[in-house]
Amino acid sequence: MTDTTQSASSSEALLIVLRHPPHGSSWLREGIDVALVAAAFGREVELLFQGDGVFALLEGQAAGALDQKGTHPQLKMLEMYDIERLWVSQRDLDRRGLTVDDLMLPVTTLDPDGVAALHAARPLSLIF
Amino acid sequence: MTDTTQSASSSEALLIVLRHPPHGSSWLREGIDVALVAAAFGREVELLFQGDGVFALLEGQAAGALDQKGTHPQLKMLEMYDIERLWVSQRDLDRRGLTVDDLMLPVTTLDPDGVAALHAARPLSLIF
Amino acid sequence: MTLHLIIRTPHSSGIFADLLDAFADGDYLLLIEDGCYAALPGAAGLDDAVVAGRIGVLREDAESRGLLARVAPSIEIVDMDGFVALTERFPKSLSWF
Amino acid sequence: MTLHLIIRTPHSSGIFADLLDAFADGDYLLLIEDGCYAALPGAAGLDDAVVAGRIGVLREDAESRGLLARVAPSIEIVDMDGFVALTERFPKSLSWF
Amino acid sequence: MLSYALLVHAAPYSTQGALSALRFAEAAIARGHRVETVFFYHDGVHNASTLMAPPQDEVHLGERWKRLGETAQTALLVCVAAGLRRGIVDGTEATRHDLAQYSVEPPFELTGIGQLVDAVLTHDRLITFPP
Amino acid sequence: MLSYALLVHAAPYSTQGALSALRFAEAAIARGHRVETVFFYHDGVHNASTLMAPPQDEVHLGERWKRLGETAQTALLVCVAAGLRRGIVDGTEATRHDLAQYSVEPPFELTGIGQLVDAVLTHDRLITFPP
Repeated sequence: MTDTTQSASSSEALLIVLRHPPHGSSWLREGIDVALVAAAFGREVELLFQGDGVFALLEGQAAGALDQKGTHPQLKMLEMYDIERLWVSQRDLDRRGLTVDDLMLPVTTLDPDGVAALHAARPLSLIF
Repeated sequence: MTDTTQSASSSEALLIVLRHPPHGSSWLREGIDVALVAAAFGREVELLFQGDGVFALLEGQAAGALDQKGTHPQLKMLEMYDIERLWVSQRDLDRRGLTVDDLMLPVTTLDPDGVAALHAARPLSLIF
Repeated sequence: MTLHLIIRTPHSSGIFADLLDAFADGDYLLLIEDGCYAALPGAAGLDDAVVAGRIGVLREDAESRGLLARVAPSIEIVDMDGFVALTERFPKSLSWF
Repeated sequence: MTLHLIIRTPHSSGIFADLLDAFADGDYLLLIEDGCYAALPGAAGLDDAVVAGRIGVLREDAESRGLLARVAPSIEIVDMDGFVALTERFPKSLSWF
Repeated sequence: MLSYALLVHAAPYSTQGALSALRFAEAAIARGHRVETVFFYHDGVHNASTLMAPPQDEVHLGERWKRLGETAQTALLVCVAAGLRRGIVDGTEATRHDLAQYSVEPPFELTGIGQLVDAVLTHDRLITFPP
Repeated sequence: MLSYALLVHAAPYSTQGALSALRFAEAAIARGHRVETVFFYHDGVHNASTLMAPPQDEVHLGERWKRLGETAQTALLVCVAAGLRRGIVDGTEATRHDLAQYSVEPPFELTGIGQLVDAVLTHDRLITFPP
């Protein structure tokens, strides 16, 4: 667990907080859509996976019945949009019995103080 | 606390389970609407207040801003529709720091075994 | 005998407590949609003693979420056809939300 | 400094844990809509140590729910004008749901 | 063979509930049951909108419901009280409320809550799909 | 004086969110601020429906939003991607998607997510109203 909150390159980065799991609702997709559009507009974007949002990163997801695409293909496009800073709450992984080895992308974990510091350090953020 | 599950007059009564608080969403109103219509059709109806649904009975509610009527006027009409059996989960009152003295209508409280027994005894029920 | 259905994660909601209060002998709990996350062995929310041996997870929903290989061994995996079969066996179903 | 808004009851949701993780020095929490139920003295959900003295409840929403006379003494009562004033004081707001 | 009623509270495209209901209906029919009634309540009424235009590569929920109604003779009932306030109106209600447009067409049908109570009482099974 | 953007995710009549947003807008204006933008996303897009017919003794959310747009020059922006799949379409989109009816009229305006990003970056405050 590394607290790299202070080293974020720009305090003006837009922080998108993702708190919902994939498939069950459109929140995750809609939050990622905002992140991708902001990045396409040239804004620096960071993602924080908190609460059930950590499930978005679970390795091994697939499309659902009736053409439900899921959000894992979107997440694999993040790098193409230069969204490379992915923060994950370590406590929320712990609460769900998961570790970073269960996740599909490299992330930086934060302890609760790190989560609070990240929220406090970003003037612009949206929760989905 | 009285477990009167066995004494309910008809096992064919329709049990409407109310689990949502007033004002914040339309669930409570929509559930009570179903109860009132079923009663108007001559069906015996019972209500079970479980979870945050116990807040529906809190004494002292009022209309909200912007013409929000709330659900307490509806609850006061229950008797007129011959809906007289109101069950409340004692544990859910406890969890919220409430007692029956905080409630606006006379109710029968149930312990968790009583809640399970009531659910099991009613073949027809809907949760709102 | 009641078939209980739950669609929310155990961490996001207080429904699990209410569901367990209402769970009677002979009942069955099927985890669907985001309820599937309760099938993870490390997940909070379900008191094993109450529902032990009477809990299943919907295959398609678990699979799309990457959960299929992670489901706790005590939990049955049920496909859509099995979901319908459960509603045949249990005359009543309750969806908690 | 962030103004946190919460609209759900502490019993129905796991949001309170996430909100408390994100709560920093100098932040403020305003309970609105069904979040007002967290203002009951007996309510679970809020770790007083973290938010003590930095928590308010929206008057109109508490009043319509019958909560006004029951609000815990440590919680400020804030009207709509006060809500707007809080957004003036805190440059950032986060709504948890 | 059993007769089923489905109660759909879930809005289209916001949560998985409508998809689950459709999948359940198809699986029940495949096992030889009848899905006689789908009752749309709460935000579920939005499933009845004839105005959905989802992307080509996503399921068209309105079309899928309509197909179910046509192929399985399932009644697609929409709570009129829940629908009217949310902008779910058929031609008749639009005229009555002086609206220039409408959003509901057959096989969807605006009805009262009484039809839900009736479905609960007369069908062998009721399955609810929440948001 | 500050400029505000409101982000509304809440569907009309299902949760209190839209009412809270309206009350906040009115209180902010009463304190001398400008509410420049309301962006409707997720199920919040249903607030833009011109087809609502609520009971006479309940607030008419569509009318209230419209009045806000007219009296406070607030831009009422509806996410087009979220709207189209949910049956929230204006005349132009209806024609493009071969729909015989439509559900959105000015002052509501269908726009892209870029406008939300723009609102976040250019307004002094963003307040979100969830469902």
